[in-house]
Amino acid sequence: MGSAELGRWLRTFADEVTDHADELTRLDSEIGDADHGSNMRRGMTAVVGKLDAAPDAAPAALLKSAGMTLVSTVGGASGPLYGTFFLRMGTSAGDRAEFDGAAFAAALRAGLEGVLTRGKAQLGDKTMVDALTPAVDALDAALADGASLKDALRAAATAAREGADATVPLVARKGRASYLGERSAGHRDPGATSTTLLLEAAAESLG
Amino acid sequence: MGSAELGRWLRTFADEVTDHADELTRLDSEIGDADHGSNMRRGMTAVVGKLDAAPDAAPAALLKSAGMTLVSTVGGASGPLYGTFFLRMGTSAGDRAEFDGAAFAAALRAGLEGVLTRGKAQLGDKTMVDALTPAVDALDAALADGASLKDALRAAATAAREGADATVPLVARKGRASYLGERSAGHRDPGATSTTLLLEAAAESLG
Amino acid sequence: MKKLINDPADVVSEALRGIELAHPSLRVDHEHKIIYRADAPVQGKVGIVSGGGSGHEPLQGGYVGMGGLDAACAGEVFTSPVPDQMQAATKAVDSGAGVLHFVLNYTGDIMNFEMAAELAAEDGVTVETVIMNDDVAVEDSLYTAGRRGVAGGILLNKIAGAAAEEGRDLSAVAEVSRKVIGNVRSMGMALTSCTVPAAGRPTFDLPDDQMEVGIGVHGEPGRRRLPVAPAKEVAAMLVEPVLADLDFTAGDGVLAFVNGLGATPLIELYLMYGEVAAILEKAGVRVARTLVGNYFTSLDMAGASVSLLKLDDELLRLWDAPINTVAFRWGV
Amino acid sequence: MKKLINDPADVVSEALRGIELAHPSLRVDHEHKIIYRADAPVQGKVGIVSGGGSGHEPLQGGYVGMGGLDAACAGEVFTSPVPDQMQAATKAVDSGAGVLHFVLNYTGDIMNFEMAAELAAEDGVTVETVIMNDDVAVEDSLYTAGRRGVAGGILLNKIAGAAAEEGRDLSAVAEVSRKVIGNVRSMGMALTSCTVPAAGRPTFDLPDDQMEVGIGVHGEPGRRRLPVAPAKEVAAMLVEPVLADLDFTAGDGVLAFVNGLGATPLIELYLMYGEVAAILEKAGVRVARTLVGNYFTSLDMAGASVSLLKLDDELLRLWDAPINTVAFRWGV
Ligand SMILES: Nc1ncnc2c1ncn2[C@@H]1O[C@H](COP(=O)(O)OP(=O)(O)O)[C@@H](O)[C@H]1O
Ligand SMILES: Nc1ncnc2c1ncn2[C@@H]1O[C@H](COP(=O)(O)OP(=O)(O)O)[C@@H](O)[C@H]1O
Ligand SMILES: [Mg+2]
Ligand SMILES: [Mg+2]
Ligand SMILES: [Mg+2]
Ligand SMILES: [Mg+2]
Repeated sequence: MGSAELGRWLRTFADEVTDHADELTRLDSEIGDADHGSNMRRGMTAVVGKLDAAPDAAPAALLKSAGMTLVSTVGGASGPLYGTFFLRMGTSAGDRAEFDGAAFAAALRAGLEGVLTRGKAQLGDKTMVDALTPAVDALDAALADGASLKDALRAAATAAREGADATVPLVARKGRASYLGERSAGHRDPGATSTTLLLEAAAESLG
Repeated sequence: MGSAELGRWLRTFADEVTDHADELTRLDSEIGDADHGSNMRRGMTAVVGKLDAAPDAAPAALLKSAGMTLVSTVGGASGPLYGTFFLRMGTSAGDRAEFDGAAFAAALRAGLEGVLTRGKAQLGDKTMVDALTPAVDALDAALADGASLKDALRAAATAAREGADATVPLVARKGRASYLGERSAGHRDPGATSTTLLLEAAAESLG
Repeated sequence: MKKLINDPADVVSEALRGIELAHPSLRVDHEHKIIYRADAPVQGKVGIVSGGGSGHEPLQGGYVGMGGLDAACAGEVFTSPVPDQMQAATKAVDSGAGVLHFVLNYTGDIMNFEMAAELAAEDGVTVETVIMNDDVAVEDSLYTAGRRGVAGGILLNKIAGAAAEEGRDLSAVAEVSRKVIGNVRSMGMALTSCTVPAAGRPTFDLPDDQMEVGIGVHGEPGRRRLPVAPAKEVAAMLVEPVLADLDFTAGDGVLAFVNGLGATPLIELYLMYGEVAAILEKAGVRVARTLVGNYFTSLDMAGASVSLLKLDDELLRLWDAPINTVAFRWGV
Repeated sequence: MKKLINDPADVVSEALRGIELAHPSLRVDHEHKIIYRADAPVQGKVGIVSGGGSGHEPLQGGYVGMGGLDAACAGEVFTSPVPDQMQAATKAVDSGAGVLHFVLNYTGDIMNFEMAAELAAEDGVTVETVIMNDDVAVEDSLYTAGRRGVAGGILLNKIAGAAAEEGRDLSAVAEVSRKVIGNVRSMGMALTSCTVPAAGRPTFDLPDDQMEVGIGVHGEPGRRRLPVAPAKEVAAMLVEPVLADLDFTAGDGVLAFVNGLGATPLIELYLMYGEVAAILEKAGVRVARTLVGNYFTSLDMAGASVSLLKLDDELLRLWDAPINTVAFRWGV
């Protein structure tokens, strides 16, 4: 895959975020401050604007510009986190014009590492990490089993959704939800939910 | 009648005002500022306290102290108006220890005059004057027809209630309700309603 | 009703206790519910006494102090104070130069201050009374109670307070006060009702898609009930009747005052001011001074009012003069 | 949702327009949503940059000016500003003496300021960062995001601003800032939720007989939901955990701060202060300074918070030093 596919991925993610903005905000109002949906919509709308402006950027440039745009337009916790995620993907893309499955998986893993360094969250803290980590692991495993990129991405999306579902019973230890202590249990984490949309968008538009 | 009966009248009025405080406040919330009930209750409770303190004051002293107490504890429009009403009644009582019907009617009329001078309202302005004026007129008329004081006071109370009822369609020209302009029509005037209680208390406890 | 109170009957007296504890520069007479500047009476200075129902934050007491009022009489919530209070305050702040009474034009306030002035006269104090009636929502007429006094009263406190501080005599302070009253106009609207503690429930019910325009400051319903509109349109509904009532283009510009009614966040008031400023610019009205905030509220009502004060050199200088009160403080 | 706004997406930028028009002493960078004191950068003075989500009135901008902040970055409502904003502000207020970043302890604010500091370093500006975390409602722990920064940040603005105005160097201003952070504790409660304009409905539903105790300032639900109680009891619920967390009896007394969350009338805040003062007196805590009002709100939330700052000679002197901002003004 190349810039065209990556662009399609980001556009699909932007559509998904817009369609689910109210749901994401509602989830955030239960254990946060009711803005995750509007934050992500604002950011991804800006990303799409950048894509339109520079249609034939190379993969690295495209991903970095998406990351910078999210950092510059979202704010909150999700801005730096999603921003760092795409910035690190861009760095890992190097100067290649085309990705094979392994390269794409490596880029996703680099993004995950970025999120972990920036946010210092661990698996089980009830954050987007709980969706992203199993997704990246599932992608690697499926590819290792020789699955097609399409199937591997489907597996990753499923793992992300399962990871997001698994945040419901958790007590948050990072982010705004952590202030609720025990009261944060019983609610789905908004960021893990938007991360699921990201992986589903990948499964839909890549490979 | 003497101080004992006048005291009974004021105590009955105090009870009536307390029982109807919420209704008076509700009426005032429709075309005023939602305090007529609490204003009158506060004032009449203080008046009863004064009665307990000075049980055997002469009629003039008793009425004047009621007036002063209302002036000093009620505030708003109703404080000076009801206060002036009783102050003037006291003045008209002079040094008599006993009232006959005519003397009581004269005192009520003096009170009405006081309200008119203080408030400068005219009949039909949608104020307590619309209940007090017909009541005093009815009392005079009934006594002139040779009715007993009891019956005459009943006639006055009926006239007061009819006068208060008649305020419903009126557009207020005085008091807070006047700010509503046309919107003040269709609501019963709170002060006219409390004045009806005053006259009903008289019919119940005097003569 | 949800409020941070104890017994609704004690709201005013308990708030006065807090004010006294919070502000050493103020003295409180709890028996009469009067807030004094600690150094009253100020020798040779005309005393200024205001008063009104409580529930209008920052309470009358917010304008008591150097360059402001000498005393503020606090009535029950939304109920004018009683004559005894104004009589006591008048006597206490009189240094011999006489006392000016500031009254907002409501029947109750007028009558209670009237009786107080009669009593003060018996005490041998010279009293002059000025009546604020700046609310253009109410049609004026000989046969009605006339226009209400609303947020314009705040501007009067500041400007007349400065004039008194300058050492002007009673009639001179009364004169500049009347100039302010002649030059100020206001109009307000509400998105929600307020809830009087003693009443326990909202004074009026307002559907989620409706607002009251031409509102009073005591939860009296407004002149008209209209569908909720964007701030841009609401600003026009408030500014246009004000501009229609007095020519503000002449003179040395205006003081533009966007006042919050209590529950409306400052972020909305500043947004409203942006709209108001745009309308004034179009209308050729020059803004020389601005005031934005909750300076004359109606308990927990959501909404705003706009006041314009036509300025001249004298009013501008008196507005800028030092003041040291809870609500206004500058130059010291 | 009933608000005096136009398009919910424009609330912050339109409010900034109103602020700029209303306050000539402030300069607004609309592209970056930054409020500057007009004379920034002040030669030789350490620059102070704060920032946070909007919706906390009097907005960050209320504390910008002489003796306060040099710049405030306004994020979207309840969303921390982005690094570009802090980078631009940091560059603009640096006169060579370096810049101090004030951050409230929220994951988003921390990460965005962190990135901004990285960018500022590349611009060659020396940046120090201090993090306010005064909310005792949140248990602190290595494994969590730690305590929230709430109303204590207002006291930090004032005191560190005075220290910078005195000409102290970056590390000295950072040091006194850390002293303030070490000496201040806060606790809040809410009677109602707030409504984020972009969300359009209350962040949480709270029955008429319930309140949230240990509330955040962004409409995050509190630690516990309890039946509504009289002010006397509510005051105890807020003051006791604060007193339990730090010894306030020692030292030169405290600054007692009763803060309103937006929709609670001042009359209730003063009533609350009366209750707070009574509890402190019983606890043997001497109140040296008092602050009562809406100084760090959560949009239209009804409720209050109590903050105590332990004072010493230095903090007392810096608190009393002149300041000229929209929210605080004295000595000038
Ligand atoms: N330290 C962290 N590490 C990883 N993800 C985090 C962290 N803190 C918060 N998040 C994610 O960010 C989401 C909230 O994003 P958002 O609501 O946009 O920001 P904010 O909490 O500042 O309002 C949470 O649902 C969580 O998934
Ligand atoms: N000028 C007036 N003359 C006679 N009665 C008046 C006048 N103004 C108001 N009232 C009476 O006072 C009543 C309102 O009393 P109240 O609510 O206690 O005072 P306020 O209006 O100051 O809150 C009105 O219902 C009306 O009957
Ligand atoms: Mg959020
Ligand atoms: Mg009334
Ligand atoms: Mg009243
Ligand atoms: Mg947020």
